[in-house]
Amino acid sequence: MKVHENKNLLESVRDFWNKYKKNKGGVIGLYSLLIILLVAVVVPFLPIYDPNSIQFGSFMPPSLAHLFGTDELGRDVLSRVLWGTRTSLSVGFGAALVSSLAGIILGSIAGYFGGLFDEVISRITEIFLMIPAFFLILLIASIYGSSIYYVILVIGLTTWPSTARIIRAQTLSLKEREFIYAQKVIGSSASRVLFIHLIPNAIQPVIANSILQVASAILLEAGLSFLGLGDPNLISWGKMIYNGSIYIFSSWWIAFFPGLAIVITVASLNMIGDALATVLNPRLEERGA
Amino acid sequence: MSLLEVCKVSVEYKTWNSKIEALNDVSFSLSHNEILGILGESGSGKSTLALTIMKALPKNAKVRNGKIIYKDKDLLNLSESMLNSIRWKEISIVPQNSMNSLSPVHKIGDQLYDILKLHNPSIEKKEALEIIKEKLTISNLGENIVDKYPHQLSGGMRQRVLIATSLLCEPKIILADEPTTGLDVVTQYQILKELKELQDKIKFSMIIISHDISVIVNISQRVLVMYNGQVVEEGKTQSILEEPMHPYTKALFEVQLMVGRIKKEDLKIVEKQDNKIQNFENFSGCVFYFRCPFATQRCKNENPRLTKVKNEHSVACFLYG
Amino acid sequence: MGWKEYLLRRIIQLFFIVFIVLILNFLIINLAPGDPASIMAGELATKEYIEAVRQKWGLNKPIYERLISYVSNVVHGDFGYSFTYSQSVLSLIAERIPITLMLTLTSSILAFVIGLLLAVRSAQNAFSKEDIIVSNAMLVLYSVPSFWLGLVLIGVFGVGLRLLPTSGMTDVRAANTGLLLAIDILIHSILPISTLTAIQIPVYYKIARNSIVEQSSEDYALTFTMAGMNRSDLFRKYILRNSLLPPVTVFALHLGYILSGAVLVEIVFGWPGMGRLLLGAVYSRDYPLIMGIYLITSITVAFANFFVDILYVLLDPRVKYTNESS
Amino acid sequence: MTLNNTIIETLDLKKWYTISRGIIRRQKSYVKAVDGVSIRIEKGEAVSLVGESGSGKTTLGKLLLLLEEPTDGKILFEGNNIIHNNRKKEFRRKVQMIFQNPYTSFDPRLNMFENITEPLVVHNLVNSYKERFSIAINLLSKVGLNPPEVILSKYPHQLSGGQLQRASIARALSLNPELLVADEPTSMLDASLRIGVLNTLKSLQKEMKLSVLLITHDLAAASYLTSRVYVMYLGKIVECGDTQDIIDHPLHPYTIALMDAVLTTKIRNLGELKIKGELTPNYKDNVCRFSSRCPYANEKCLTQEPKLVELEKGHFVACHYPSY
Repeated sequence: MKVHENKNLLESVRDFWNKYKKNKGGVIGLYSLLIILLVAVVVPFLPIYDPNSIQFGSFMPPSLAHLFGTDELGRDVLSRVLWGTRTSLSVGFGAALVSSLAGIILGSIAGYFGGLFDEVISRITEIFLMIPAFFLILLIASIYGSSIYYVILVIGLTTWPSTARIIRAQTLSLKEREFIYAQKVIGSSASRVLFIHLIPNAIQPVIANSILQVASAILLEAGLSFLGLGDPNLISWGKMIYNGSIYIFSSWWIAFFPGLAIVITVASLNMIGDALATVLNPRLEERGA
Repeated sequence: MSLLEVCKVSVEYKTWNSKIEALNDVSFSLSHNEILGILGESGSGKSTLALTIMKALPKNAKVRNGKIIYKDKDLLNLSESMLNSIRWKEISIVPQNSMNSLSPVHKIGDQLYDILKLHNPSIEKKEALEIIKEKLTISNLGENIVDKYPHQLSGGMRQRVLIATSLLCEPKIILADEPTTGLDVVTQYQILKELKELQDKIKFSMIIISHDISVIVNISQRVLVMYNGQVVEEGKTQSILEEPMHPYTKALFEVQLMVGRIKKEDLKIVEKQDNKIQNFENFSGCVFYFRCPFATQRCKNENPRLTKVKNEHSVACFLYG
Repeated sequence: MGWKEYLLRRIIQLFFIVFIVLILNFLIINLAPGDPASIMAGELATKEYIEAVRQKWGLNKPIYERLISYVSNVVHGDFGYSFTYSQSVLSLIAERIPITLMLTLTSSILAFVIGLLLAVRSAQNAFSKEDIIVSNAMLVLYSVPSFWLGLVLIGVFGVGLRLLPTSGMTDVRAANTGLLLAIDILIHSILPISTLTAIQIPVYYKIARNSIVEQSSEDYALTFTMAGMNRSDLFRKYILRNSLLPPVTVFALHLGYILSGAVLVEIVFGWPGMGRLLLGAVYSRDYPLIMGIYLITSITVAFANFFVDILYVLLDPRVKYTNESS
Repeated sequence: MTLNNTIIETLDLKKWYTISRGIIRRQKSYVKAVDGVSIRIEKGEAVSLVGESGSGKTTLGKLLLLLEEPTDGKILFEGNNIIHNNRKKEFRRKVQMIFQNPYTSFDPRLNMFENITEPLVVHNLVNSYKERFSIAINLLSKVGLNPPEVILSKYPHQLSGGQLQRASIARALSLNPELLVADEPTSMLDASLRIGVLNTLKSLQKEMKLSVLLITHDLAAASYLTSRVYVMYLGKIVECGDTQDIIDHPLHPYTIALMDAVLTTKIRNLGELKIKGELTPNYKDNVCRFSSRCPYANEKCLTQEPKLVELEKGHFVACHYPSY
């Protein structure tokens, strides 16, 4: 007999998917995110114009040749929007990764070890929660320069407290569960308890939160680029909107389409995050009056 | 003559991927001034029964069929407003004790006043307060409770507040759903004793629901044993004590440990593997089949009906015809 | 522990946090590549001025002395001098505050009320078609960058329909006074306030809706239903009161951004508030001004958090103001 | 009895939780969850610790398993003080626990095979998967879980409370422990399943000559499974002795009330209990902690805390006026 039957894991994944797919918004969000991810990956191979080529006429309205028109320098807006996907998604997922890692590690240490660890980490978390991230990033980007890596790092390092708080709360409640006590009783080491039993069990609510963080990081980056503080070497939707905003009275398409791209990307992420939060939190599920 | 008549009530829950039958053809009656005990383990449908009577089932539950007759009216067919005139005034409930059985951000006095006012719209605040304090007092609580919030009370005190709440409108019937679960032995004893004394003093009918056989037999005059959504045995407490018939009831009695009577040898009980793994879908036999030591082929194919065996003592088991 | 002591502890905590923000600010300047004096002076500053700044903030001294002089200057209300505007940073910011407040306060209150009303409607018919549509629409709205929404509104109402002014706070050519000026300002504020309101509504909607849905399935809701209370009374008297805490908290927290939360929208609409100030500062690398805005924002946010803690104790009887530890 | 026959012993063990108040004048107050408790378990002996919730019995259990650090006092395991001792790994192998809530006793992400055999992996006691598997099968049949192969492939949420509690016993036994601490092992189970788990524990205790500490509020379970009882009230042992002795004639008014409050299927009149109020941890120093609820409390009880004294052979009580 095989004990490591993965049927149960598969079953639970299938169960999860069956529940998830009842959330229409979540399904739409998932499919559209998959398409956007695909675009980001294959964009160099797509039969589109070079996004930096200025050989076309300026301010050409949307037409069959240029579906989204051209901008003030005569660049094709559609191909710039498609290339911009890369910037937004890297910032979004990069920052969320940094913030989740920092949050998970700090939060679980605070919750599990308690005492002085908890005291120190919780105070730091509280302070970071009160730091206006956008303005700190703005300050740092204007003084230190605005390479994409700075942007990712700074967004990541200012948004980890929400993850840390969730993980800490989860850890605190899991720590009182018998199976964690049981680990101590059988003599498991602290790192084994933490990494094999505690964090994997505490991570569920963080997943939804991290997806939402991807969304908010994309918005943050757009705002930053809108102020001219984005990475100058990359095509960014926020910067495109800023450039287009000057010509909003005559050539609306320059600012409109990159904004639409932000809305679709962020909304997909938000819908996925929201659906996950609903499925993972039984208290929000449909039941009773 | 009976006060409340429950006839062939079936209730099912719909979850996101399946249907669960919580009650199956449950029938019983309740007389004036009677204490009826409903005994069953978790999942036996006993709490669903209380919610059905109060018509407060969650949205995903459906009453498939049946009637609940009170004063010539079928509670299951009443309009919301008619129902609200019966709720609490005629039938009230002591809900399962939890931290949030009452609103955590309102004072207890205010919450009780709101409930009282629902059924006596013209009542003056002062008079209402009088009644509330009286109900708190007879439930063995101090009058100062009215200014407290639920979280400031101990488990036992919260349970007494819930009892006082159920008494507010002097109902004819009180349903007590697991009134002592989660309390320690001493408090459990005191609450049960108080409930019994109140029933004796004020005279009302009571349905007490519990998974604890010793609670049920010590307080009720008649007992209904439920298993998996069905009534498997019903009778006077004395009669059931003298001769439990259904194998499940027998098992429950047998596993009772008695203080002061240490058995030198192990208790032998009718325990089979418990049945979480078993599949009930499309099973038409007896609900206790999977755990019953006396099960036969007939039990697998056919579900026995509740049949009267003795005077006021019925059982649903083929061992008794 | 008594109420007074709790308050005292919170006030101490407040000062502590402001202090940390100052230190962080200090570190950002002093760890930056290049000369901190030229950062503190801004890129447009003259050599003489940079030297003066170096003296005044003690930038040639060891780091701890610098910190002390930095903190003491800021505590005395000296946030530095903006060379771009030839004015002290604090007075520059102070001038813009009422102009910005007009937008932020109005839109916050509007968004809170509208969000709450929509949430109540949605939650009472939770999981109905309407609820699902509104919920998803709110999610989409939540994903819209404020500055882009502003541009879209300008495009539709200003350019397309030519209904509303799209830029500035007044019509400079008309030079109105008195009531006419007030009406002029009001008309100019319609689009920016609408934009700000629209992007904040989803925040309150989502929190309030989820809170109401959760509270509706609490045990006490069942108790009162069984006691014969009808749905609307139950909702009005109990569920609403129990679900208000989260949206009110978020509202209070958002008040922390009352001075700076609208900068991007202000820029789009040419509104002469903090936003324009910030944009100018970013373009001319006017670091003292950027730091000033960051500091002011941090301080208002810290105050908002302080306010929320106090609010919690007042609104929720379960919150004890003791600090229990084992 | 000689000392070397004792498996575990506590000496004046204390666990005080501090509650600090105030910021200017920092006052400290304590919750004395365990306050000077000395208990002893012999090799192969089954002992129970009885008390209401809030009596400190669970904290004492956690102290014994070194899950909490004591404020003061000693724990001697096989004669050696085990607190701050580097023989913890060995201690962890010899002392195991069964928890109150079977539903949360196992990591929900692992299947029962992984869950039950994890102690073997942690202690490096198995060399091969095959060995691990055959030990698991063996353990399950020992605790009466059938069919073992099916159970092992299940995840915790797919099993019932009774099955999980048996699995819990199996996991504890995987290390061949000498002492088993069971904290309310049946209180979350349905009535008809309780006795099965108790029976399993009982037969294993006899068969394997295990020492068992049963922590419970249920005197009936205590009397069924164990031969000696400690009764605990607000952090103190108030009575201890042979189970039969204590049930036949309890001496402490609290034990008497506890016994009176137990309902059985023998119907009786629900009379007045000789105990007032509920357990509250507010008491002054140097008073009998039971005095606020005691029907016999007088001046002496409010000025002097009674000590645990041996009134009959092996039967101790902490009361100024024990009822003979």
